[in-house]
Amino acid sequence: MPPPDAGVDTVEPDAVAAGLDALDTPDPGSSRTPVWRRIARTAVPPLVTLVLVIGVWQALWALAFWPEFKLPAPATVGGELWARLTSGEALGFIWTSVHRAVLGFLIGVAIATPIGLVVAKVRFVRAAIGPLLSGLQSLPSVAWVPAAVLWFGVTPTTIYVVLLLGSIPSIANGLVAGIDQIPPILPRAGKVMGAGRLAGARHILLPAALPGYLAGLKQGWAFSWRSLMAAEIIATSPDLGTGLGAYLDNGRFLADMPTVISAIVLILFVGVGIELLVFRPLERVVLAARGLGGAL
Amino acid sequence: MPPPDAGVDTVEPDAVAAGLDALDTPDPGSSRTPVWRRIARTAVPPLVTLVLVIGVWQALWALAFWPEFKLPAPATVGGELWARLTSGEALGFIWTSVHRAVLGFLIGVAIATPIGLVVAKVRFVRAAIGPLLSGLQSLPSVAWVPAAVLWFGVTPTTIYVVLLLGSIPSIANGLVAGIDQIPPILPRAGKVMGAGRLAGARHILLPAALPGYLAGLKQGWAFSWRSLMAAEIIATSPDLGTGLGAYLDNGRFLADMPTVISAIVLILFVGVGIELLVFRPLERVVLAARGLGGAL
Amino acid sequence: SRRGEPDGAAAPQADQGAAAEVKLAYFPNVTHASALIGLDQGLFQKELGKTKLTPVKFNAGPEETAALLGGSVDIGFIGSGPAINAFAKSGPDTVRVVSGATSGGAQLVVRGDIHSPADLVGKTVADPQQGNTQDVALKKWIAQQKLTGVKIQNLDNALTLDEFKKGTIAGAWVPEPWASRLVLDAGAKVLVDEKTLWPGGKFPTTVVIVRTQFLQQHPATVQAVLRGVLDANDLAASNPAEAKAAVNRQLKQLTGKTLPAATIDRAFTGIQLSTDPLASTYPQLAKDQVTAGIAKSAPALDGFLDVTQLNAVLTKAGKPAVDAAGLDK
Amino acid sequence: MTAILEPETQSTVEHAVRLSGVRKAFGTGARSVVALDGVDLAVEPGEFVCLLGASGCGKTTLLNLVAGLDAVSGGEIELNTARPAVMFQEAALMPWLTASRNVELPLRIAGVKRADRRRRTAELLDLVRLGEVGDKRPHELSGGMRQRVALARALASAVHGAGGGKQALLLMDEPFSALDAITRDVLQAELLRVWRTTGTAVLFVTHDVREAVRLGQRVVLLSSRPGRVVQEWQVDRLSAAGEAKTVDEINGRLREVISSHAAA
Amino acid sequence: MTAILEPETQSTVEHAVRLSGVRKAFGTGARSVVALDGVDLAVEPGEFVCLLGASGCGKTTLLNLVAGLDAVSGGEIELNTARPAVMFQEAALMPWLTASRNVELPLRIAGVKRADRRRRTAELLDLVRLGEVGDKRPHELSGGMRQRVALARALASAVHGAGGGKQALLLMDEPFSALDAITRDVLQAELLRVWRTTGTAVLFVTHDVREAVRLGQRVVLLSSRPGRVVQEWQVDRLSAAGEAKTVDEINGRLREVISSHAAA
Ligand SMILES: Nc1ncnc2c1ncn2[C@@H]1O[C@H](COP(=O)(O)OP(=O)(O)OP(=O)(O)O)[C@@H](O)[C@H]1O
Ligand SMILES: Nc1ncnc2c1ncn2[C@@H]1O[C@H](COP(=O)(O)OP(=O)(O)OP(=O)(O)O)[C@@H](O)[C@H]1O
Ligand SMILES: [Mg+2]
Ligand SMILES: [Mg+2]
Repeated sequence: MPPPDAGVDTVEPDAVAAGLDALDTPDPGSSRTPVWRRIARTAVPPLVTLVLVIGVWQALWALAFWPEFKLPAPATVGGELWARLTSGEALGFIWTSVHRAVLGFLIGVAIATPIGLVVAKVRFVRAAIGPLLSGLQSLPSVAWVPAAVLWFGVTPTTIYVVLLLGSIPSIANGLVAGIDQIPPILPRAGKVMGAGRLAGARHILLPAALPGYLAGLKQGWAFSWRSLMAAEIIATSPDLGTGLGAYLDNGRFLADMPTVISAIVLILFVGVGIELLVFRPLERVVLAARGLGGAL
Repeated sequence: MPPPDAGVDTVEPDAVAAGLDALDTPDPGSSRTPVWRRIARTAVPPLVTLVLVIGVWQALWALAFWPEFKLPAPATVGGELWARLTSGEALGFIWTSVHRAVLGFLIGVAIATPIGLVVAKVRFVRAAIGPLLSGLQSLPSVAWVPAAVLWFGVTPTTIYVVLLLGSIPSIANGLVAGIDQIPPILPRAGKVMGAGRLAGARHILLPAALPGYLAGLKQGWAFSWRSLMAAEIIATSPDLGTGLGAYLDNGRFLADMPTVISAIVLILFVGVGIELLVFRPLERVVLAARGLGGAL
Repeated sequence: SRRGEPDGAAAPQADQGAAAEVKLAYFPNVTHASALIGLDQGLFQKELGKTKLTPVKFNAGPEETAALLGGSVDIGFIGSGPAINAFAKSGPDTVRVVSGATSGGAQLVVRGDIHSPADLVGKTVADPQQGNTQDVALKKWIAQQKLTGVKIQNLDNALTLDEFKKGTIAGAWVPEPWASRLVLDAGAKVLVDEKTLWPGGKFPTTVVIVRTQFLQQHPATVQAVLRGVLDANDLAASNPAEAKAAVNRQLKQLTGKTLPAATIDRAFTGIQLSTDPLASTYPQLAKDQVTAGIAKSAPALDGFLDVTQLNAVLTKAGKPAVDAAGLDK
Repeated sequence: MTAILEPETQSTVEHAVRLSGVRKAFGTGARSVVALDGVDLAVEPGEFVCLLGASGCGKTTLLNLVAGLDAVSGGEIELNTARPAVMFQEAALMPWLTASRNVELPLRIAGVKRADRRRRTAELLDLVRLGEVGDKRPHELSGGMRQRVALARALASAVHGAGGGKQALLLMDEPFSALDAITRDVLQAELLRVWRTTGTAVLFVTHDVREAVRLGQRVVLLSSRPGRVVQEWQVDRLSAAGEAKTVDEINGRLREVISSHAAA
Repeated sequence: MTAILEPETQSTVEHAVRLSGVRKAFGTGARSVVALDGVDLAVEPGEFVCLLGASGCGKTTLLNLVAGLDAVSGGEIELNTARPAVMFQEAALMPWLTASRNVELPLRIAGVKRADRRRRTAELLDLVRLGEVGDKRPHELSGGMRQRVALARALASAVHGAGGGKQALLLMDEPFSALDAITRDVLQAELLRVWRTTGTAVLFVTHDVREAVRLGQRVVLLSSRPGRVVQEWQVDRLSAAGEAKTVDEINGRLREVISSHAAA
C-alpha cells in the first residue's frame, strides 16, 4: 500500500493559516514570565481594541459623515463621562445598579440550580416545564415590567421580580445543557460508588457540569443585567435611586447622544469588569483543573 | 479490612429520592412503543403544566385577591386572544416578528460563528475582544435603539442592527464555551491526521463543540427574540408592520392587562414553539449521536 | 478637527414643489386631537392631493424625536417639551416648529385629603416622565410654592391611574385624558389647573414640528398639512360631537380601546385646538427647564419657530397671522 | 430478587450472584444488537471468577448488568451481596478531582469520617504505588497511572460498600491492561491479598489467559454474537505444569470459538 | 531541522527520527515533573522499534514529542519523515462520527476522492475485523472494538500521510492492550504485513515484552523519573529460544530498573 495520492495533502490557504499560527504560537515558558509581563499580556490587547474603536469613531466624526447630534465627538462624550465621574454620580449609578444585579443574580442562582437539576434529570419534569423555561427565556423583560408594576408597585420587589424572571430560566437552561453533556460514564461511576440522587447531584452532576454551567451563569448574568436595565428604565421612582438604566433613559429622553453613549460606556464597563474580575478567573480555574481550555 | 462503618451508608432522605426515582424510571421498551404513545408522552406533560397554571390563575382570580384590572380572569384574556386569533391579526403579529427574528438570527449565526472560532482559538484576539463580547452581551437592547433610530431611521435596518447586536455576542460566546470544553485529545487527533486551521475547525472543532454551541444558539435565539421585541416596542412605523412587540406595547401604553397578558402568551407560544420544533429535536439528534443526554 | 458640516445641512435646499410622500408622526392621544380628527376625516389627504400620506404612530416623545432627527418622519405632532429638546440638540438646520396644535389640558389632580399645596409635603406626586412637559411644570410649581419634601415619581400615565387607586401616590400632574380619568374614575380632585399659571390661560401642549430639509424642499406639502390641521380645528369648533367621535374612532382603530363619553367630554373642555404656537411662552418654558433642574442653562431658541408657511395658510383662510416673538431667526 | 423457594436454612450456601438465562439486546429493530443471550453463571460467596472472551463478546455488558447499571432484556439476575464495587474498563476518573480525591470519593459518599478517609486513601494510593502523585489531576497522569487510581478507588468502594453484614462483590473489567509486567505482578499479588483478607467475591474480566489462570479459582469462557458461556475451568491450586496446560487448552478453545464466529 | 553539517550524499542513510538529549518537564516550580531527561534515540528509515518501560515512565510523552504535539523543554528532535501517523493510547475517536466515518476522516482531510475513500475504509475495517459495525458510533462499541477502529484510522493516516516522497512514520501507543490473545495475534500479523509492504518506520509502545520481542527489530527500555534510555536489544530474526531468553533478560532488567526507583 504505497501512498498513491500523496500530493493532495494541503486543502487550505496556507498563508492565512500561517498568519493565524503566528498570532497563536504558545509561549513555551509562559508560567516563568515575570508578573509585569503577564499583566501586560492581559491588559494590552483590550487596550488595543479600545484605541482602535476610539480611533475609528474619531475618524468618522472628523469626516463629519453624520451631524454632531447624531455622532458626538469622542471628546464630548469623554467630557460628559469625566464630569459624571468626578462628581461621583457615575459611581452612584453603578453602585445602585450593580448591587441590585448581584443580589438578584445570586438569588437567581440559588433558585435556578435546583430547577435545572430536576429538569435535567427527571424525564417528566423536563417534558413538562423544559419548553416553558426556554419560552420564558425568550420573553423580553419589558413584557413583565407593566404587570410587575401593577402587582407590586414601583418598589424594589418589582425590580427583583423582573430580574429573576430574566435570569432564572437562563441559568437553569445553562445547567441543563451542562448536565446533558456529561460523559455518561461519570454518573455511572457515581452510582456504583453508592451515590443516590442527592449525593450524585452534589458529588458528580454539579461538578461535572460546571464548565457548561459556568457558561450558563455567564449568560444568566447577562440576562440579569439586561433585565435590570429594562426594569430601571421603565420603573423609576425616587425610592429606587438612579441606576445606570435610569441614567441611560434620561439621555434617551433628552435625545442627548453624549449621555446615551456615556451610559452605554458605563454599562459596557460594568459588563467587561464583571467578566474580567469574576467569570474569566472562574473559568480559568475550572477549565485548567480539567486540563481544558486551549487559548485561555 | 472488613467494613467498619457500614451503617453510614445512606446520607440522603430516601423518601424524596424514591419519589423522584418513581417519576424517572426509564421505560425499558421505550423505542418499541407505538407512535401515539410517544406523542402522548411529549404532549401530555406540557398540557399538565398549562392546566396547572390556568388553574392557579383562575383560583387567584376567583379569590378576588387582586382587583380585576390587576389580574383579569383567564376567560377575559382568552376572549382577547380569541378575538385576535379569529380576526387573523395574531397570525399577522407572529409572522411579522418571527420572520424578522429568524432572518436576523440566521445572519447572526453566520457572523458569530467565525468570530467565536477565532476568539476561542487565537489567544491575542481572545484577550482583545473576549471581554468586549461579554460586555456587549450584557448591554440591553433598549440602549441601542435610540442610537440606531438616529443613525438608521425607523427602518428594518435599525431592527436588524439591534437584533444582531443582541444575538452575535451571545452566539459567539456559546461557541467559545463549547470549544473550551472539547476534550483536548480530539483536536490533537485532528492535528496528527494533518488537519490545519480550517480543516481542523470544520472537521473537529465545530462538530466537537456542537452540544455547547447548540446551547449557545438557544441562548442566542432568546437574545435575538428579546432584542427584536425591544426594537419593535420602540421603533414603530407602518413600514415595519405591527409585530408582537408593538402589540405588547399597545397594551402597556394603555395599562390594559388582558392585552399585555395576551401578548405575553403569544410571545411565550412562539418561544415554546421554536424550542419544541427546532431546538429540542436538534438537541436530541446531537446528543443521541454522542450517546449523551439522559432524560431527553 | 472636523470637516465642514455636510452640504445638506448648511446651504438652504431648493424648493422642489410638493413631495411624493409625507410621513406624519402623532400619538394616539387626546392632546393630539387635531391629528386624529384630520386623519379620521381624511382632511390631510384631501389637502395633500397626489402626495402620499403615511401616518406614523408613536407612543412616546423620545422615540418620535429620534425618528425626526434620524429623518424617518417628516412632520410630527409632538409635545412642547420634546420639541424644545429636539431643537436644543440639533439646531435650526435640522428641525423647526411650524405651528401649534393644542394648548392647555394638564392638571395637578390630588386625593381628597389634600386641600392645599402644603399638604403634599412628605407625599408622592406622579408625573409621566423625567424632563417632559408636565415634569417641568410640576417641578417649577413646587419650586415656586417653596415646598420641600415632595417626592416626585415618574410613572407611565396608565400606571398612574392604578397607583392612584391603590393610594400609593397622593396626586399627579398629568395631561388629558388622564387628568379626566383620574377625576372621573378614581375620584381625584383638581388642585391646580396648569392654565391658571399662564397669562391668558394658554400654554402650548402639542405643536407641529418639521424637518428643516423637508420644510425647505417641500413648503407646499407643509402648507397642505397645516391646512389639514386648520380644517380639523375648525371641525372641532363647529361640531365637537363629531370631533370626539372621530377621536374615539381613531383610538379604537389604533389601540383597540375607546374613552368613555364622560372622560372625553371633560378632556375636551380642558384642551384648546389652535394653530397658534404661543411663541411668547417658549423663553419661559426654556427657563423652566433650568428651574426644574433638568438643564444646566436655558437652551437658545433662535430659529426655533418658522411660521412663514402657517401665516401663508392663515392669511389665505382669512385668519389673523401669528407672531413668532422673534424666535424665527 | 432472592429465590424465595429455597428454604431459609440454605441461606449460607446461597450464591453471591446468579445469572439465569440472561439476555441483553441494545437498540431495537434492524439495528438491534444482541450482546448476551442465555447466559447462565453463578458466583459463590468469596469466589474469584475470571471471565474470558473475544473482544466485543459482551463481558463489559455482563458486568454492567450485574452492577445494576443496565436492565436485562430477559432472564434474571439474583444478587445476594451488598452493592458491588466496580472498576470500569476505562478509568472513569472525575476530571475535576485530584487522584487522592478520586480515591476518597466513595468513602465520602459512604459518609466515612474525614481523618479515617484520609488515612485509607493514603494507604490505597501507596498500595497502587502512587503515593507521590495524590495531588495530581487525571489529565496529568499517564494511562497506567489512571488505571491504578481507578483500582484504588474500586478497592476503597469494595471495602466500604458492603453494608448490613452482607457479602461483598468486586467487579473488575481488565484492571491491569495498561500496566507493565512488573507493576502488574505486584498489583495482582495485592489484589489476591485483599481478596483473601476480606472474603470478597470477585468477577474479573481479562484478556490475559495466563493472568486468569493464575488469579482465578474458576475461568469462564464466553462466546460472541451472542455472548454465552461456552466452557468453564476449575483452576484453583494448579501446579505450574497444570497451569501451563490449562492456558494452552483455554487458548485453543478461544481460538476455536473465534474461528467458529468467523465461519458463521 | 535537518542536520546541515552532514554531506548531501549521506541523505539516504539519514535517520527517520533522531532525539538528542531530549528533555521534557511538565509545569514549573515546585509542582514541576520532569518526564524525560537526556533521551537519545534514533530510528532508521523503515525500522520497527519497540519502546518498553514502567507505567508512567514517559513513553506517551516521547511519542507526543515526536508527533509534534508538545514542544521539548530541551534537546532536539530531528524528523526526516512526512507527518507521522499516530495511534494514541486512548482510542480518541470522534464521538459524533460512526466507526467507518472515523476511519475515513484522515482520508477526507487529505482530500482523497469519495469513492476511493469508501473503498479503503471498508478494506481497513475488514482488516481489523470490524466490517459489520462500520455504522456504529463509538459509544456503541466495546473497548476493544474502539481500539481497533483507532488502529484502522491510524493505518489510513499512515498510508496517506506520507507526502512529497518522504519516508513514513507510524507512532503506536499500546495499540493491542484491550484485545484478546487471538485477535491480537491476527492484528500483529497484519501490522507486520503493512510495515513490510510500505516500508514505514514504526515506533511502538507496549507493556507486553513478548510482543515487543516478537514484533520489533530493536527493543528500547526506558527508565522512569526521569525517563531515559537504559538499554537496547537487537531482536530481529531471533530463534524461538533466543526470543525466550531475551524476554527473560528484558523482564529482569525492567524489574531492576523499577526496584531502583523504589529504592531512590
Ligand atoms: N450502548 C450500546 N449500544 C449498542 N451496542 C452496544 C452498546 N454497548 C455495547 N454494545 C455492543 O455489545 C457488544 C458487547 O460489548 P461489550 O462492551 O460488552 O464487549 P466486551 O466483551 O467488553 O469487549 P472488549 O473486550 O472489547 O471490551 C458489542 O458488540 C457492542 O458493539
Ligand atoms: N500534562 C501533564 N502534566 C503533568 N504531568 C504529566 C502530564 N502528562 C504526563 N505527565 C507525567 O509525565 C510522566 C510520564 O507520563 P507518560 O504518560 O508519558 O507515561 P507513560 O510512559 O506513557 O505511562 P503509561 O505506560 O502508564 O501510559 C508521568 O509521571 C505523568 O504523571
Ligand atoms: Mg469490555
Ligand atoms: Mg502512556
